[in-house]
Amino acid sequence: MTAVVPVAAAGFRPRVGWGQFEAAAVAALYDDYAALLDAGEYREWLELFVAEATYMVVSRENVERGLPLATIRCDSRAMLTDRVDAIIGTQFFDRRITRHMITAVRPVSLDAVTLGTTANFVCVETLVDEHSMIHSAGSYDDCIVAVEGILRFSSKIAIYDAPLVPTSLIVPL
Amino acid sequence: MTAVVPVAAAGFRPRVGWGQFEAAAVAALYDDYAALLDAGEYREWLELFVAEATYMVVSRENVERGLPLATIRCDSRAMLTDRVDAIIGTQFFDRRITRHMITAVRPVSLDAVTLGTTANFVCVETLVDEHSMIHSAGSYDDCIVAVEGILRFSSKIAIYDAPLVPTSLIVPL
Amino acid sequence: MTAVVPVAAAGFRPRVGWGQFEAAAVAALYDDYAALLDAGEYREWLELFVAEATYMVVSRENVERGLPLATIRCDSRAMLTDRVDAIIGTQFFDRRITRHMITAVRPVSLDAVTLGTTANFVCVETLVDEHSMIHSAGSYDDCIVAVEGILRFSSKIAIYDAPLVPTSLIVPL
Amino acid sequence: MQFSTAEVDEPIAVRRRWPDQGVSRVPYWVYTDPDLFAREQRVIFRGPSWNYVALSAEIPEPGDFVRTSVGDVPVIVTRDRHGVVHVVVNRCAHRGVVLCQAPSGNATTFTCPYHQWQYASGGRLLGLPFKKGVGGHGGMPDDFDNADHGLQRLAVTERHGVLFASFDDEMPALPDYLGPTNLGWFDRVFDGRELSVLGYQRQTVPANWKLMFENIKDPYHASLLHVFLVTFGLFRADNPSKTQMDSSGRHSVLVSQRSTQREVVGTDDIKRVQHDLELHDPRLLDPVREFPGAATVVMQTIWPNLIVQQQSNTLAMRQLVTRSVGEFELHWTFFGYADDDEEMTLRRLRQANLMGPSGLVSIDDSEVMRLAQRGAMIADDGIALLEMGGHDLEDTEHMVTEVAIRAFYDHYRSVMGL
Amino acid sequence: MQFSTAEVDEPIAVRRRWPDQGVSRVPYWVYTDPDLFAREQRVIFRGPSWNYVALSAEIPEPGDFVRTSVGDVPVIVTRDRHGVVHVVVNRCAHRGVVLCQAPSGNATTFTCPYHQWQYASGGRLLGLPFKKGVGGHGGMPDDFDNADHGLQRLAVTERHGVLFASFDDEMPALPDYLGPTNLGWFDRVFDGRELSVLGYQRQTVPANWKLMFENIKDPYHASLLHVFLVTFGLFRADNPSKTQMDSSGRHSVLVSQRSTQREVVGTDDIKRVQHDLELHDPRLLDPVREFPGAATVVMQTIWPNLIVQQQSNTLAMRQLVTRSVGEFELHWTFFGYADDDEEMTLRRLRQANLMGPSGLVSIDDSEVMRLAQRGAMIADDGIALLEMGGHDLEDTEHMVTEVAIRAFYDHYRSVMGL
Amino acid sequence: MQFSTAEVDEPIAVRRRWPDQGVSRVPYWVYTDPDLFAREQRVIFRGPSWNYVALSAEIPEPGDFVRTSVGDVPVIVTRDRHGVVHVVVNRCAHRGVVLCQAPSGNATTFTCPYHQWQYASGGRLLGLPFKKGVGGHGGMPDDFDNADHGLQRLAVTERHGVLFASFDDEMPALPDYLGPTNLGWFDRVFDGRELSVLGYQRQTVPANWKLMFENIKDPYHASLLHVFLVTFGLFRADNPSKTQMDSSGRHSVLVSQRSTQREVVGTDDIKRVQHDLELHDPRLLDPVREFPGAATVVMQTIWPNLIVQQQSNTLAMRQLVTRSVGEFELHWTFFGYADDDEEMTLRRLRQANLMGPSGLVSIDDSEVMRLAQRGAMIADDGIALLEMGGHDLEDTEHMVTEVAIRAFYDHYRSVMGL
Ligand code: FES
Ligand code: FES
Ligand code: FES
Ligand SMILES: [Fe+3]
Ligand SMILES: [Fe+3]
Ligand SMILES: [Fe+3]
Repeated sequence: MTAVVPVAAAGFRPRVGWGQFEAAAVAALYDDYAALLDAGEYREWLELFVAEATYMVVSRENVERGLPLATIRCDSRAMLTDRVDAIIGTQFFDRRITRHMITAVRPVSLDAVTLGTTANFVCVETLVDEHSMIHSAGSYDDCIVAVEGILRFSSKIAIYDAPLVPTSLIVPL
Repeated sequence: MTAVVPVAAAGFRPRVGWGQFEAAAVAALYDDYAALLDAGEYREWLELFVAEATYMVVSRENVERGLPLATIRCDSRAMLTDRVDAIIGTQFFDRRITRHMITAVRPVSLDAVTLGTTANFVCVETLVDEHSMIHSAGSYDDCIVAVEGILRFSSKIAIYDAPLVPTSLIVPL
Repeated sequence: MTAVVPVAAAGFRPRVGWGQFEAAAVAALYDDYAALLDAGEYREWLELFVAEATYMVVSRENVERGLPLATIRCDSRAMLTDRVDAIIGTQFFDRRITRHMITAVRPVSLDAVTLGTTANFVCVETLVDEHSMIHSAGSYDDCIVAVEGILRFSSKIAIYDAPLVPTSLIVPL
Repeated sequence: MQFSTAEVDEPIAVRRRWPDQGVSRVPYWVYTDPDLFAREQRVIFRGPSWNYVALSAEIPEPGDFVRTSVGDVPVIVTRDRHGVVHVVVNRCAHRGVVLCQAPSGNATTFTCPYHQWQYASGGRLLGLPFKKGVGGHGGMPDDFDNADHGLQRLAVTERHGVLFASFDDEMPALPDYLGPTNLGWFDRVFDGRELSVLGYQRQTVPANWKLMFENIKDPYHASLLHVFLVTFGLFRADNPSKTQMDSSGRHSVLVSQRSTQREVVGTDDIKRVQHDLELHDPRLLDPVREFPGAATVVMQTIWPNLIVQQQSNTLAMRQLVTRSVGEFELHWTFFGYADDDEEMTLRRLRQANLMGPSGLVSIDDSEVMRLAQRGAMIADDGIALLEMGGHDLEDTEHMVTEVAIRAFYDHYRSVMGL
Repeated sequence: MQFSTAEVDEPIAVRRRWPDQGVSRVPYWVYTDPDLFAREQRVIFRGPSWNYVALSAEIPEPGDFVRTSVGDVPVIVTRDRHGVVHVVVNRCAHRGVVLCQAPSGNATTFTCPYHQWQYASGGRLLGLPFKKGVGGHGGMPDDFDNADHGLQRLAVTERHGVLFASFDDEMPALPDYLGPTNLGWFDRVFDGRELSVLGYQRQTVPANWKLMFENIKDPYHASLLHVFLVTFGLFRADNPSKTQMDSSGRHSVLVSQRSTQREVVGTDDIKRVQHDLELHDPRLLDPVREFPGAATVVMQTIWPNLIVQQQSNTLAMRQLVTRSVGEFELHWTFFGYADDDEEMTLRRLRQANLMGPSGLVSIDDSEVMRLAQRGAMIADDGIALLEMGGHDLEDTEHMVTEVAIRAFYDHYRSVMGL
Repeated sequence: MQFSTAEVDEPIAVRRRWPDQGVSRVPYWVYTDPDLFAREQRVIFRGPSWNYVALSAEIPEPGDFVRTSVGDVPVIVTRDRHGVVHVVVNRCAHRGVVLCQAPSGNATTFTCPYHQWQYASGGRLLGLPFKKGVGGHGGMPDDFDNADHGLQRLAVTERHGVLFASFDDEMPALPDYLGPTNLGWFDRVFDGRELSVLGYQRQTVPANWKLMFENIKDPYHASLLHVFLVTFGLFRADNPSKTQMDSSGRHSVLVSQRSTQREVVGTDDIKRVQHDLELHDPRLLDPVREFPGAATVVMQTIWPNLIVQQQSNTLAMRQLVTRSVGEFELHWTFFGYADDDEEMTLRRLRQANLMGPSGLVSIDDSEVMRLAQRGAMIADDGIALLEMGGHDLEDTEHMVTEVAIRAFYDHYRSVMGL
């Protein structure tokens, strides 16, 4: 059964080798991830996860205090699909245009199946009639697997640094 | 004759292969692009374009509404040179120091001659006596060709997300 | 004896080849650099420098005016260690969480021993009870050497663009 | 220093005049006038009110503390070595430094960084360096008495694990403050069982704090704005429901009951409903009944800074922290019961997807509050309309009313002298 | 609600006293006093003035709409199913939510997200959910009349495809408002031909809105600040030119004529000119004559929020949107004529490089406005000098004058009671 | 225009009343009231005071200039072709544009970008384009006299390479302004030797400017807050030391002497000291004695905007630039002497690690100022306590006192009429 507490390592995780994974392919996965979210292509973005994938957005505060609550908690790609359905179909909000700047993608764990990676993100958001501004900054703590040679996320945790979210967190991090 | 409407694809463009282009060389082109603009070396920056290159800076609003107006429209490198001459020689403005953060460079079209790429940018600007702040964020929609083995832009469209430009857009995006 | 004036080139430095250095290894060095600082692992971060390394943080203003003063000046890794000791042990300040976004890493000088590189950085900072905001932006002017096959900084100069630092510059750039 | 809770001089009621129609109208300047906001801080948040500050479960052990705010005053909620809870203003009595920065921790003394003045959990000044000088030089005057220079203390009360504080020492007991009806609903969730804190969500909302209360006291919007709720049958305007206030009108509770089916009945509220939408992972919403009675949604607002949320199995304290006339912080403390099994905990954690800055319900609310504030800021001579359900202030047995908002402003006007 | 256009209470003229020298002086507090700014909103933008809102060509079809602002009031410009244009305040009559967020679109009804109140293109309240309650419960009082609760409407007038709106229902017709001279210049560009919108450019300028009008009404600066213009012969102080106001001084037009050559004549204005500079791609500037008469530059300012720009073949409406006493938005709507061929369209698009946030002319102006605001903010007892061309308010046949600015402030003082 | 240095109308003393205990108390509204801040600009920074503006060594050659500020007024410090130093307000006399943007440079004339008005180093208006019109048209009125329209000039004085300016032309000579004691300490560092500028560090601090003076005038905090200083023996509460004011109390100097050893004596100040800490690179701190006398730390505050810092061998001018009631800029100009050898220069550059935005001493100060401002902003009825060392205003021979802060506020009250 799903772990109650996000398995996020709050601290630093040392680099390992890329093993059977190609660094360029991992970089491409993150690039597509950002490009899809920033183009608002949320359904296609879902395809970057395996069916069993878990996806969480959680504040650094909860991670560091060992509290299980996430801000977005999807225990399966199906649950993540439900959220995408909601963003597209049921929620009311003014349009947000995002730019996910993802840097420092690093391999931090490796086994026969899974590559663990961390990365930094800064999400810049543009609202109707306003200037572009920083929405959030933080780090990723992810797991990547190869499905018929194509890399997919089997788990993703986005940990945002500032406990206070400016208004809302609508577009996934 | 030049197209009236910028040929920018507002939406997402799926990834293709790098073909005869080296990913590292493309990355280097973008890195030099940022480094030259951020050092204020606008004349050298011109060298990153082929003579026939078109360069446009356009608001996402105009692109999405199918309107032909660009904020900067150069239908040739010569016209871009005229703008650089103006920035250096005729315009009055306080110095802007920029940092172009370019990420998620992705190949999106490929033929025998040209590689189409998209990327994200966030431009951070520093004005006299002020803190560094975000000037703009958006995406690139570019075409790259090889000239005697060296990569150059044959077309570049910078699409900025926020319709409202803070004061002015002086340093090219 | 140590140079009085930081040997920072204020202007643009053209690209050279990577020579005996692997581009990917250099990228990894910068990625680890950001990841360690942003995780607050300052002691481990020290390991990215050789013992003789000099580390300086200096305002673009002083560099351009040819003034020798740095904001942080460490003429050896030992002196940098003293600063880390102070950050950890003696200084009073509210916690800062940083995200160092490092892009456009470019080789700009090369000899048998040393690779010179430049890069852009934007440092996003999160303070207690506040939103994430830009702390500083600027460029690096670095020297990298290989120690038993592992890349390390033999010299690093972080040049920040805005003369005015917002409150304090505590976490190294 | 002590905050005065005295009336302030500027004669606001003169400068600002409430519309003649009374509380079925709200002038937009209540959301935009900085002087009014300053007055609210004095007469409401630092006045005779019980402000929610924390759950006892957040500071279970002696020495545990959490930082929070009462209105815009930062305070520390501490449990001393004897287990007694104190609430003190987080400002040094010497020269005003905000002394505690940790969001939470364990400490039985608090030391100011500037000159190392040291305070006990209850705010008492334990000591200060060089009080007697150094080598016979300097030091504090002989008449200096530590007892005069502690951190300002607030009155504290606790009920079933929920902690409230007040700048007023003459406050009535919490049950009297809440009144019988609202006390009953309060005790429904806080029935004396030990609570367990699941975590926090925090957000800033660019709107006046009163718009948050309006939103929660407004059952009228729920079936119209929250398509997700209606789509999945969690809320409908024709569900059995009621609105109950206390005698002053400052507190209220909205109670509703999930419908057992999703067929379309001929109500207006379903225009935007996605009839074809089904959950791909039903675990996102698999509510189980856990409280006596049929109610499945109970939203209680407790003057002046708390919303107690029970939506299906997601339980949260929503604490309002005012930042300025045009912005407030919303701090969500999600909790369960110490005796929840892991399945129930997981259920609560998954249903938390409905609430907070990414909540599939609350995203809608944050957005309309933002847009209502922008509307209020357009000009200061506009007026909002509160006539749904009539003009009265009585409890109702339905959801088609703005009565709880009217009651709120009825109390607000009397407190603010408007 | 309706905005009152009544005079406001605070006696600004008392607190603030205009310099004795009259309109050849401007006190810096007109750019920095927030109370004055609030008053400007009431008596100017929400007062008896025709505010530019849109081009008819932006909303050609029934149901088309665009969002814009009048002063700092957000409005929607709509074309109803019958083709009639309306301008309504973008604020829900229920509880003030800014209801339309799309910059433009096509809709014949507008629904507020909060409680789904639905309005017609003209602002009429078409309906609201649960008006009669649900299952006999709740609903609006019997005396509730939709007719009393529409979106606020503005008066609208159109001339040759240009739309203006006013909060004042007693406005004179546009021709009378503009006066014969300025009407003539207006009709020169808007001659009845169908317009085609080329696109938008928008920017925020950290300066008081009046500095924008000063800049455009100031021919004195053009040949001194705009090196690009002079370098390429588009403007010279010794070009044939004139400045013409209406009788009130609130509107004005600057007319000039490109010189046929670039030789240096002995004027002062060429210090910074780059004599050696040649265009690498002459297509950037290949103006063709398209209007009767010799004028090549016509800059018309229409009180209180519009600049009509004709510089060579680049045509644009520059709409001022005030944000605060120290910041305004400039919205550029570039247009041509429906019968332009592609070559002319391309010409206009290329010449657009001169204007907007990246304009080779307007970059200079934005920068000096920013620096003038910083100068004004230094302290509030400074005074600007407007003596170029003398002290009078008469039309001139040359460019060496600040008369149009003096005339502007002459009108401003009378309207503001300063 | 000229700034009036006249008293302002609003009767602050009426609206704001100082606590009855006098200067052993400071009400928090002195840090938060924007009206008070505006008044400070007029009566203090633009009033009868000598404001530090630059070191002569920054502008050694004819034509050299630097930009800086006096209070929140931007000024240019220039050296004319004859070598005479002038300080002029950086605002064009025409229409207020801030005309010089370069932080420093060499120019004997300054031209405004807007209309090319040209000024001499001393502010005299040299000329303006089209003064006589063009082709007989326009131009300035006959009575226009350049002499009436220069840049505003400030009075200037220099002592031993340090430049001060004043908006008041009646200022006493600097020695009289400083008084004998403080003049002596000033001349200790500025002994007539030629200075050499090492560079700048600049930071914004989110605190009221007076908190910076309190901090520097407060020896009490040094041994308690600055663990780094104490750990490495640079400062101890039991070091020989003294505090000396001038007769008005506005200036003061703190003098202290490094201890020769690090053993723990029984003082309170070492709680947080890291006894085991040793420098890995002792070059970070290898002070050498360079001034007569035993003093190793001399911190002098000169009303209203300067701190002269001598900590071991790091010398700096700390200039305060006010930005708003809640924020100031701190500009550090590090310097040495022209006859320093490279080893001494390197020593100063290394010891600079102690100061500035990354200073191992000053980081602590910036942080407590930030937190003190947050404390002051909590509410405006709090009061700070200044009783360390008693209630008097006399010089002391020790560090356990807040007397210099009391003296500062004694002067402040008289100047501000509080
Ligand atoms: S301010 Fe807290 S101890 Fe001095
Ligand atoms: S606020 Fe618009 S419908 Fe209620
Ligand atoms: S404003 Fe300076 S010359 Fe006109
Ligand atoms: Fe809701
Ligand atoms: Fe202009
Ligand atoms: Fe200090």
